[in-house]
Amino acid sequence: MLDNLLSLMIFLPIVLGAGILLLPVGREAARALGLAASVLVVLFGLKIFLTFNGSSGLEFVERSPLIESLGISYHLGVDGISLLVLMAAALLFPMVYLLFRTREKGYYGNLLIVQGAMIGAVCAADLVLFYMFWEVMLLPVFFMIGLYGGPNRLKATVKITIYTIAGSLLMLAAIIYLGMAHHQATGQWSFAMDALSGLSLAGPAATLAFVGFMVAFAIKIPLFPFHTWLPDAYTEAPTATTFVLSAIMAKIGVYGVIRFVVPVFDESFARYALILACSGVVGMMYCGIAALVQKDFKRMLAFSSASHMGIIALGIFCMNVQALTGTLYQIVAHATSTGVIFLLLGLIEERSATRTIDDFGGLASRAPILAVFFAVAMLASVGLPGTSGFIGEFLIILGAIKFNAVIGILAATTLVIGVCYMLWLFQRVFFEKPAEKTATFHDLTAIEVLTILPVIVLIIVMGIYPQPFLDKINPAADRQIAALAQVVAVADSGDGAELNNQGKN
Amino acid sequence: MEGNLSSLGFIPLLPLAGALVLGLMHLATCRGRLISERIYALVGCIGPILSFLLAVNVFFALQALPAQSRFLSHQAFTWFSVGELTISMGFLADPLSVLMLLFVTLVGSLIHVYSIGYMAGDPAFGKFFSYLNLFLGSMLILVLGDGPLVMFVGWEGVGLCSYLLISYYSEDRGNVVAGNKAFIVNRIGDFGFVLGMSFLFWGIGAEGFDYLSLKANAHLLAPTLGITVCLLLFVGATGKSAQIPLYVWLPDAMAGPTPVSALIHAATMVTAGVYMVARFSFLYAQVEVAGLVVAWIGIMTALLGAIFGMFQNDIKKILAYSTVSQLGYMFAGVGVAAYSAGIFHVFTHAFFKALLFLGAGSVILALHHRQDIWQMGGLKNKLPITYWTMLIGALALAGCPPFSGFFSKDEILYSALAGGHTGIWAIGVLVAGMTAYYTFRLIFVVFHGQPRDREVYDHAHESPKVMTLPLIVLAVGALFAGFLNLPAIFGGHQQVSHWLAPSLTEVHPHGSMATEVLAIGGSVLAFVVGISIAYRRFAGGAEQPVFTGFRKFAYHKFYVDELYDTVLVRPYRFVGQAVQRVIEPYVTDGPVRAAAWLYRMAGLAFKVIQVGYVRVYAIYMVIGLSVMSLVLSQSLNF
Amino acid sequence: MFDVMVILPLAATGAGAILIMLVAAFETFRREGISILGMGLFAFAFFIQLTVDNSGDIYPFAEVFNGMLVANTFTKVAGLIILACGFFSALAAQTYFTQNKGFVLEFYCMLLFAAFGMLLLTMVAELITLFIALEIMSLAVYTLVGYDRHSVVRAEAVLKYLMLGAFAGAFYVMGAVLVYAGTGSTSFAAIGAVVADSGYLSNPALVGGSFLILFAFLFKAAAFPFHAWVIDVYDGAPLPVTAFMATAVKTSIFAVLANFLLINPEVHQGWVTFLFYLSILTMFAGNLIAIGQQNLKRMLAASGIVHTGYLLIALVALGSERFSGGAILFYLAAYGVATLGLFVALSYLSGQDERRVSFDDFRGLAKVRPYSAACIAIFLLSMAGIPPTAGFMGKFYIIAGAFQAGHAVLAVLGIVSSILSLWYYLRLIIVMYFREPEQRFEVAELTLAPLGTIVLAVCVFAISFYPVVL
Amino acid sequence: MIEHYLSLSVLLFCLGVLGVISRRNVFVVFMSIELMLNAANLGFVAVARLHQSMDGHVLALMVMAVAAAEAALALAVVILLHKHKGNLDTNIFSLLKG
Repeated sequence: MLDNLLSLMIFLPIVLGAGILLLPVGREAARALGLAASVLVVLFGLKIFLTFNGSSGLEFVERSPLIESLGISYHLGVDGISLLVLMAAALLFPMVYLLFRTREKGYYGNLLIVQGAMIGAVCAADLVLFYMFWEVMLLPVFFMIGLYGGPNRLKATVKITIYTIAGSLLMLAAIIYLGMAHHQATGQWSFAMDALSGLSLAGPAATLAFVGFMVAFAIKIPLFPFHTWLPDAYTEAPTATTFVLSAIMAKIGVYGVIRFVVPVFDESFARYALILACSGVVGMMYCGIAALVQKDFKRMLAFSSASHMGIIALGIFCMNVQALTGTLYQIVAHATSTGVIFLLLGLIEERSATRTIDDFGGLASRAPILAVFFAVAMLASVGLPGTSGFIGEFLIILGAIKFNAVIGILAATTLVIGVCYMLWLFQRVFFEKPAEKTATFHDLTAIEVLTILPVIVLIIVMGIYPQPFLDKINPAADRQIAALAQVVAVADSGDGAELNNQGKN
Repeated sequence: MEGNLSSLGFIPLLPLAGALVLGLMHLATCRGRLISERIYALVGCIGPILSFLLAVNVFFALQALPAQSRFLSHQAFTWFSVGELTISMGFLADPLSVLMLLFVTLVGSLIHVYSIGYMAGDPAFGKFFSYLNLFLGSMLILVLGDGPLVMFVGWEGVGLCSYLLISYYSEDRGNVVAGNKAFIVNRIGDFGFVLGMSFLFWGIGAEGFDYLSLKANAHLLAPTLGITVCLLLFVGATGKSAQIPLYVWLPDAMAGPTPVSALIHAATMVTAGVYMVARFSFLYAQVEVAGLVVAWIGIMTALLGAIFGMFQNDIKKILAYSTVSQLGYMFAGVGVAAYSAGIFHVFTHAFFKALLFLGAGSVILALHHRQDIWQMGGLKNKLPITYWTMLIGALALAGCPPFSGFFSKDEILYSALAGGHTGIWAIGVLVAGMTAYYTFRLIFVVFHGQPRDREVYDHAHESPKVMTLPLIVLAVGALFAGFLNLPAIFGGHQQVSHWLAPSLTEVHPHGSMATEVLAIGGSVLAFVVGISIAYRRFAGGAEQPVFTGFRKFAYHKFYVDELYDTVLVRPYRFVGQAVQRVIEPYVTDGPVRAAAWLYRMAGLAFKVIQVGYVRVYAIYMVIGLSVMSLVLSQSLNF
Repeated sequence: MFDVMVILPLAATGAGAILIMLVAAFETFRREGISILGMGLFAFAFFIQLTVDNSGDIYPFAEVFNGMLVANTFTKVAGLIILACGFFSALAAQTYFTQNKGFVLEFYCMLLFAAFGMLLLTMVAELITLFIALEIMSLAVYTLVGYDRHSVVRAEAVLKYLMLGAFAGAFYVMGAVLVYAGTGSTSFAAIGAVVADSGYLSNPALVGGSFLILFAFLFKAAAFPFHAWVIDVYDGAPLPVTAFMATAVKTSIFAVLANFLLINPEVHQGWVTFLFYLSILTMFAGNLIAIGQQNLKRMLAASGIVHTGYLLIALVALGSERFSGGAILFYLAAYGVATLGLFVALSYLSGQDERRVSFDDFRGLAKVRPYSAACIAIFLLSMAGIPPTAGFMGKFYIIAGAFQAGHAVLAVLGIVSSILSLWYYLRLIIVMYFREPEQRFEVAELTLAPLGTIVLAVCVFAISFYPVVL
Repeated sequence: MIEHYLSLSVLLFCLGVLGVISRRNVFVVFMSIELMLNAANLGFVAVARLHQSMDGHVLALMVMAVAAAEAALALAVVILLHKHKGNLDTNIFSLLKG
């Protein structure tokens, strides 16, 4: 049974979720089922993480043809690039079921489906399969926002759905184009990554296909200026959905770029890397500045998350191993910190029935444990050394400086920008005089503490002893950079070279 | 040539463990205070004291080695390694770090003890000690780190603790704002630090990113890149050590409890910048330009701090500005490549400034948290120990021979003069005079003359042993620390300089006897002048003066804070508002909305065309048909 | 013997139609009985069609019929789709008339006649047979639309359909004349031969004639700018009939269209450019009409236009060598399943006299009838082309075909139009799920439609991975 | 020679088209359609003569038959409409629109 572990991780939640949605199940039962399934997935995930040795390419491979005539196959596998994303998608979910215990059954059912679909998207090694999971993972989000969201949920849900599906349909066109290109090259349709990465694409069509992919991922990440769906969606969505969107789904966008765009479109990628990097940096600053002035707790965190995604995405476009590793690492680091932040926010919202920052105050004295947890997550998200956030951010900045000094310097401003809005938020919510809305605020219960504590510990551990994680992802990152090498050489002769030259003369 | 010493790892680890334990104890019991202060105090003080003992042990271990090979290091584990970059969580004990280590742990332990008295009865007693331990641990990582990146861990850690401790009384908005200010300004500095490190890495870091390897490869660094790196690192230093233009956070940082001000914002953390520059002496020695920038910014800061210090009324603010000013001295020292002098001043300054702050704390406690010097007066009979110890501290600060401050400061000024930086020397002497002036203004106003507020005076009482004891120890330090580096002219051997030599790249300026005399004479003269003016003005118990003109201007710190607010903070907020109100909806999201709107409108148009008259539909068909046939005949041309 | 097997489905439907006509004469049969009979006949014909395995082209009774019929895999699958559509339309009708007036026993007879015409249409290989088949189908459908004498709306619908249909039919005949004039024959084979040796574009009469014929087909398939009728007629017709028109008619028309265009590759080449632009116009016109609609039937009619556009893309991309029509037929099947599913669901949800047919009538359906809502959502997602539904694969094949034929532009525009179409498909889902219910959605009990809906919902996924050769 | 027949038939056909799009009386419209069909028939027989084959004549008969069937339905519709509105103006039958 455990020999096709990935399928199990994908379809156990999906089937269970569909069952919960279709059959008459009580909410308690639904929650119990969801918790059980997610815990199982965690166990499988840990098994994969421990038995994974990053030396070779894909591991835990499953492959069986789906549609021969088009060469579409059910092809799963994990490698260093997908491993940590997979972990993020696998490990964090039980928290939701433990923290939010009184939701409708649809809430839990959709959560299960979205988890399964996201794991599928991460493991898929066939583009069409990937696309299927990619689309499927949006639907539960659509329903969750629409059913359980805030007052303006309709607008938000329409916007996110049409925005993202529009992007992914363009990607579909690009995917089919790739299959066709393979058909032209070899007389054989195929959508398998290993087959497609061998293609040498050129010409405007290839560039357009590249754009198609990039748009889809840029919307999902989101990269500036495709982020405009994000604030509404994050703000209106129920906590769990915001958690899913920010902690994992956005990362899958980043993952998609690394996994599919870089190997297939290496030339186009190298050519436009600078522009993309700029959009990453600009997005980081833009959203960081916008975050400062938000009145709504959740909206501010939404912008902050978008800001971090900008810097994370930047890591891909720098095309050197430090930045890439930084990104892959930051994917998990940010998933944990942001995840915890949004979940805590959900708890705070439940307790105080408000999200307006000015209604808060003095939570630190009312709920010290909550405050400490939030503080740790916050420090991780502003990249304080000793927390997981620092490693990735530093590596990305380091790589960015090698790639292009100006970009690097701009990227480093995240150190300041992030801390500005975060501290101000922390001041207004947790410090100062207690407000009347928070007068009866009570601290985390034992279960809540025990639920969140592991992640908090993980944040610290990943900051102090990251090497085990890095060892898993380094080989893959090295391989990819090596594959990019000659293209990078072309790009470097353009921009990123001042430093090295200075180093020589 | 370098040995291994695993005990190094424990020096920072002990306080950190203490912090963790205290923090958990506090969190576990914060609802009802089940644990007595004694236990907290005990747990809180074990860590620092043990680290101190370990430090002493390390010192002797190091001394046993021959002078040139005094390097003990300990690689705990590989922190992270990506591509060319390999960072190990390693600690390095060399003369420089051990010197820092000794006084940091010593002063730190003393202040822990002092805090037992000062914080007695505080609702969050445990939290305070947890923070204090955390700070000490981070500071020790900063000092012991064997490379820039490990140093950066401590660097940011102490920044965090400073934030936490400044906003310790978080109910009061002002404190929190001060904390934010400190953290953010420090972050601006760290921005420079990180960039500096990155550039340095891409320059010469590939072969190893710890001090020893960097020192070995320093000569490979391209000049332009070298300057960039040095200046960027110095940006970090200005942030942490409150130099122009980033000094603004330090005076506000006095919002924290007084022991914090003594430990973090006087003795240890704020000197980290100096330590860092000294650490990178091998770089700064290469590019004089960078050194000069450092020196001039330092001396200017010294001047500015002194000016501000002369017109403050809050006892802690005065000391804060004197700290800024003294830090300026240190940078002037390291800037003119007199690294040992700078570090020596750090060393002595730690004693007398910590002493002064703790004294001030004891005064404040005695007066039930009054800090305005114009409410005090004639306290020397009421608080004798505090008075005498603070007097020693003041003399040291003012640079009165043979107190410690005199030697260290004189060393710096002498190096400046000998190095040919006459301007720096002149300003330095001037500042020395001003220092003497404001220090004794403080002493005279607070302790001499008649009490200005009678009933405050009556309730005043000397602090408990646990607080006065550290004062005495520090006073001894402030008194004799100077003799550790007695220059030849007084028949000394400059032990400290020689001790530090292996880890610093400096050339000792060989000025003539005359220069040396001139230097000493200058500073002594300045001291005398300054103190005499202060005596004439305040010894007789003057009343609070009304500041006008320049004094008012200086009292308001040249309105620098207001300036920053209008030039930086408000515009930043404004941009944020603009993004939120205008750019987001109309520029970035505009196209999307426009497209949606267009789509709907087009839909309406088609509703109109769908008239419902069958005849019209027939006409559509015919029109379509004829258009198509027209195109057809065109394309097929028959 | 084999030829008999080939035309047996045809015979079965025809005979069944007449049978029903006869039994309808007697009052012994009630509605239920007739409807079961009708469905049974469709199922019967379906299974015969299924059992026939015909590879390559077969001209049944070539000497008798003078080779005017041809059967092959393509016609077989097309026939299957048509018969399935007929079956589910009949099922929908069974339910529909439990809560709607104006049932006549001949309804199923007409349904079968129409199916008969369609099956014939898929198989014809000769112009005039084509015309007859076309008219058999059309007349039957006209009647289906307008048999309810008491409703003015139906009358108007049938007026529009009949008038414009006859109008287009006349064009067809004229086209036939010209082709006949140009080639001297009306059988596809002969015309193909003529084109083969004397060329196509050099023959004005042939070109003009085939142009008019094409026009007639495009009218039936509701391509822009000949789409105007379809919305009003679908709106005016009874739900089951609309379902039948939307699916079966489209299937048969595209089948014959493909056959006609493949008389000879040259003919297809001659019209590629035309179909290229038409498909683009059709897709976008359809979308723009659809977003304005409040009435579900009209919206579905408009979306039908969009799907016509996609199918035209497939026609443009027809690989004339080794033609299997796989993409077209798969798409038609996928589209048919989803559309029928929706109409079957509507046939019981719409309640008495089609009370509930506008978007707002379905507010909060999910809260009251979760399963119906779920099925409808599935059908809509399939139409929108969200994986892993059949609609997605259908679009996939069409886009892939377009790319393969070198029409990247068409492929991308097809994608764009499916982005636009999300708008109105999602709208219904949002209305059903995210709004609060205002009514109880009471429906007639003990009907087959709910079952049929679920069956179709399953089919949406079941057929999605059915292997198709491009 | 054949051209004349064909052009006549096309001419009649166009007249029919004009009738359809210009007249609003349902009755007349259907008559115009009949005219179009007959124009086609003329073409058929002419072409049959040209090609010396019987097909054309057969086709013409077929078309007539179909036309008759259509006409029957058309008349039914005409009556239906007249029953509803008492008027045969196509424009009054525009409930379905938009």
